[in-house]
Amino acid sequence: MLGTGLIQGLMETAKNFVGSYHDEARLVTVQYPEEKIPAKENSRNFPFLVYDGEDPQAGLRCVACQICEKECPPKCIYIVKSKDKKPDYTGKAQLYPATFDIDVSVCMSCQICVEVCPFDAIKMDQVFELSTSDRFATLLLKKTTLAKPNAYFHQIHPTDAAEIDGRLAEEKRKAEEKAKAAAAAKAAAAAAATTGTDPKAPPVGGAAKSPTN
Amino acid sequence: MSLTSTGAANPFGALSANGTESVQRFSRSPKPDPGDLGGELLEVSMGPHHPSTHGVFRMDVVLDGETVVKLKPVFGYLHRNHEKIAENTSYLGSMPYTDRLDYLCSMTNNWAYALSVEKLAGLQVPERAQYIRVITAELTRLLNHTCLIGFLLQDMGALGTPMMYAFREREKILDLFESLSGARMMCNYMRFGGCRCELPKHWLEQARQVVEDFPHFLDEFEALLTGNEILLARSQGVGVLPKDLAINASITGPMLRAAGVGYDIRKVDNYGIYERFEFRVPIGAHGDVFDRYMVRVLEMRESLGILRKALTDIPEGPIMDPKSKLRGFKPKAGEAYGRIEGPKGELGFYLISDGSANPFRYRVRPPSLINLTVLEDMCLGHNVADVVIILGSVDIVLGEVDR
Amino acid sequence: MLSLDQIKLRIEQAVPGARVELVPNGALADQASLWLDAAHAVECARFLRETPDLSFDYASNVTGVDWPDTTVKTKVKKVVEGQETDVEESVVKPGFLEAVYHLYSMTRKHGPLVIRLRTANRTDSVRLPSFTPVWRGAEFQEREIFDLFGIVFDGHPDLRRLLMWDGFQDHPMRKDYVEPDDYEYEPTPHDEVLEKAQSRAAKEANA
Amino acid sequence: METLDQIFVLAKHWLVARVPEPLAWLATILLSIGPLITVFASCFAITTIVERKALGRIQNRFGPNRVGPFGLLQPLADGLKMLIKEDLVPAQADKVVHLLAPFALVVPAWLTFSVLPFGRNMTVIDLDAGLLFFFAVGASSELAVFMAGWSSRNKYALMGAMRGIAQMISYEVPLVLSTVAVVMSVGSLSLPSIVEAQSAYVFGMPTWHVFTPWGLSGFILFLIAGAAEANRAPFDLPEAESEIIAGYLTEYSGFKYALFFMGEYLGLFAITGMGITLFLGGWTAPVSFLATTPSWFWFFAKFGAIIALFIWVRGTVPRLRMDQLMKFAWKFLVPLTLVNLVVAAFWHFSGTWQFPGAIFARWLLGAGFIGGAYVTLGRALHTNQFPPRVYAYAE
Repeated sequence: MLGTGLIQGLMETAKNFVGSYHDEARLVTVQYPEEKIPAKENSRNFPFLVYDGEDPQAGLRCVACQICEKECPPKCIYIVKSKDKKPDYTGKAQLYPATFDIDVSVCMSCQICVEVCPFDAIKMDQVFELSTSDRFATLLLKKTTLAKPNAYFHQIHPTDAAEIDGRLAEEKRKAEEKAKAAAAAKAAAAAAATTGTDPKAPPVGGAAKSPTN
Repeated sequence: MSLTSTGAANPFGALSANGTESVQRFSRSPKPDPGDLGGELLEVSMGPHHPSTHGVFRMDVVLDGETVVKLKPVFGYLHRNHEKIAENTSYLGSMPYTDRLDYLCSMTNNWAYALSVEKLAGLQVPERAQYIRVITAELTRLLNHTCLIGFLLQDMGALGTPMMYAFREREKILDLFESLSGARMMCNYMRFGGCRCELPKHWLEQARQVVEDFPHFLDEFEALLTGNEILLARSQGVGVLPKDLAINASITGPMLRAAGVGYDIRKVDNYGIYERFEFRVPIGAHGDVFDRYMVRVLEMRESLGILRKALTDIPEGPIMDPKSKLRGFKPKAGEAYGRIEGPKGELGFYLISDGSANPFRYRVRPPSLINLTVLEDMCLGHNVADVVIILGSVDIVLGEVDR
Repeated sequence: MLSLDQIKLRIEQAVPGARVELVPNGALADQASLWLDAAHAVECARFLRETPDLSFDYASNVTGVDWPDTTVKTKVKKVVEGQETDVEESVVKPGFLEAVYHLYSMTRKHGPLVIRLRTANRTDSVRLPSFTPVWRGAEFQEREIFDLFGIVFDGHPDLRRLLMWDGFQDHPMRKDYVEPDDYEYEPTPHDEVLEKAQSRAAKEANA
Repeated sequence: METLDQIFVLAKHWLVARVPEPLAWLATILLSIGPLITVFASCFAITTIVERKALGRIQNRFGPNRVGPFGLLQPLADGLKMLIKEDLVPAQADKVVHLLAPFALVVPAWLTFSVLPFGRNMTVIDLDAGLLFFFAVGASSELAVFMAGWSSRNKYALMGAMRGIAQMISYEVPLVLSTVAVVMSVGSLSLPSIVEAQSAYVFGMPTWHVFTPWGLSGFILFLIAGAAEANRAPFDLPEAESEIIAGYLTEYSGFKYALFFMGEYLGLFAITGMGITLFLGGWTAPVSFLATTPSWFWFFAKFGAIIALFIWVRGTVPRLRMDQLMKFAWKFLVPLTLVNLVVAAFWHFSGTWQFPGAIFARWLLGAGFIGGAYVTLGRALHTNQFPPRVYAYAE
């Protein structure tokens, strides 16, 4: 009969109206600035650079290999290599980025830079409150603002961070063993050959990283 | 070059067929016939900023009173030449861009692209990844169809209530996507030869919970809508699409099935592992807006069956083809066309490789755009109010229409 | 579905004078394609659609492809100053525009059959017959190809630009398309974009 | 209790008595108009916030809750915003008509309130032909709608205006016809006397018109036609935002827009007030033992309940199409109101029946007649056109 469907619909909305007062599933709004949904572990938004140790710039894992710059689909990363080198976590002398800019007004948070990075140096952040009144200056993130400590990485992506730390520690141990062995060999051979590592050789970290990450 | 048929000189260029005739053709003859009150035709440009064109879509409509006499869709307001961008970036680099085609259904877009590249490069997808793909694709279908019905009712003037209910449920699925891929809408989850990352802990239980709750929501949704006399009156017999025209005009997806053609690429191509699931393909008999609505509702119920089975059967194992490479991916020269049954229709990617790191030609077969081919045929003789809901029932996303 | 060779044979039998060539596919053998000559293409298409055991009633996808002119270097034996030497000769192989149709059958549920049509060159002879009268699904896609590649489809009922605006001149999907320097540069240009932005700034300063 | 009931009347008399004799007429006028405008303007403000909050709750969200405690100051903020917004007038618009249209809508809307009895002795002007005045003045809002749509020089506005005119004129017919039954029964066009006719109690229960078969159906028909007359969902076609942007309001902004908005709500209030007066016993209490409570309280309680009903419906239903709207008016509502007139006449003349169970027989016959007409007309309108559908599955 005409009208039954309408009454059924009215009952449905009445159910939701009443439900909104006692049923959480029927009042889904999150009152944003006061309450926030905790970010999911996998959430990603804009990249940042991980550094180890105390000094944000000296501890950067980035070796300015520029892979992310090349692979970035919207080309929002800009890297200038340094002229000199500094030792990385395994003690190997590596280049570092003299300039590392990310234009977050261009970045689309696709995570491809993270996936292609062989050094676990760039990771996805979870920040989203980046609105500014200035289109230009404040949306260009420089190396200084991008650098965030490993502890922060642990805080936002604990599983990933633990796995990567383990892997890096293992690599470091191997590198140290190798260095020791090399030192021993060197001592044994008493040869005058230099055993400095070749900066151009592929980094150990790259091979260990699975492409699926 | 004699490419003069663009009709640039014509102020009503968008309405003219060949750049010569203008809208004058549709005005009444100067000699009034006895029954004619001599009214004028009204040309209205609906869109690109109109509340119900689902984005920046525009229709040039010629109206006789409120009856549509002619309707020409005008595209391109969101055109960014996605295909050109893809030809200038690596195969992997296009993956996040595919999210932005049909931005409601990034998972199926990912899958269609990954499927084409896998065909091109001969990659095999491991079992577990296949299951994950099916699960995410069917969840995408659920969220697309709920949203569409919400938008359709919004177009019908239901003041957002069905849409809010739809969004309430969609949120649960988006939460699943976020905990899986890191992003709610721009998932960028699939990779050539598998999926990007392993399922997080407890993800399957959460997904099962969502799938268990969903039929309850659908029942409520149908109680609110399916019997509603106003909805029936508004949608039945409106925007009828005949079967033959639907096939000839390459209509795909729920719109085709509502017209009575039982063609579902999941059944026809059996891509992925769909042959392992038992599901039925609902078809309509009238091809009108109501059939399109009901076919979508029924399709969601079938998807739930697929999801239940997939979520129980999913095996352990690797999720990437060991042969696949993230960097330096260069498939051999050749071409491949891969297609899937997206929520909106056949979503295909046609790739031509010349052996380099970038595709030589990258083509998206956009179901939203092609389904609009018959928009004028469906709208002629109907009201302005019907145009809006017919457009709503086609289910377009402008990111995909204009690419 | 019949094999491509069989289909080719059938077309040649059904449409007298039609020239059909098989184009192999390096990556995916079962998606090789048939190249139809433009003069008989519509007849062939009708045949493909209307023959009951083929009944390709569904033109899924229409793609434009731009094959630019290629320079092929060949070594030719030539007699130069009475001596026979190998001379490298570069021959410009004219490029062409191509429309690729992926056909399926909804009634018989088979496919895809890939059909290619090629223009003679990329500049003045860019006309192809339109398949829109046969499959309406090609309507917007052919318009898009006309818009982005510049293939003129004869027999298309409503051939206008689809995505670009009516006054637009060039065809953006062609390989040699040069984008106009008229967009607002991102706030932090670098590399190529920086150069472009600087040159434009200089131009604007001069003007 | 008596004082509380008459407190506003007494207050007015007290104040008028304090005014020098030559100005007493002015004071009387101001003291009638002032409170009317204040009360219904605040009703407008309260309704907007309540409506938004209720719709929010229906849609599983909070609704406005940021301005003031529980968002209650939202109407104030909205009003301020409207006031300070730029007033845009299209360059091609007919500027005078464009300016006049909102006033042409609001002023008649206010006028309609002058004949409504809000409580015992609380009618601003007790016209003998109050009902006639109400509809005569109310009908002039159609002119305002057309002025707005025509002067805007906007195609959507024009379409909205055309829709508005067609709809309002069509729905005026069932609206007035449904009230004729009341006039037939009471025998007066004066609204206070219509209320008086319903103020008796039988066994402690009220004798409102809604408790008769013709009154119940008449009330429902009145509400439906009234919703259409006031452009409420599901009949809000003249400003259907998903189809024609905002209809005749498209080219209005700032305070003119707010005026239109207010005019719409005032129209709704007037219809609601009229429905209460005609069918729900006006200001009379629903049970006899509450008869001593203030009459104006009951008026506004019923008023709130009907408004809530309108909000509920608005949150649920989609919108009709223009032709369906017309069909609904002419092929469904008008015949039903005519049948209703017959039933009212039957009810009136069968009032003399004296046999035991006569009341049941009268109810049965009356309700059966109107119910039969409802089912028949409803079928013709809806079911016959499209039979229920069954969906098949491809193999």
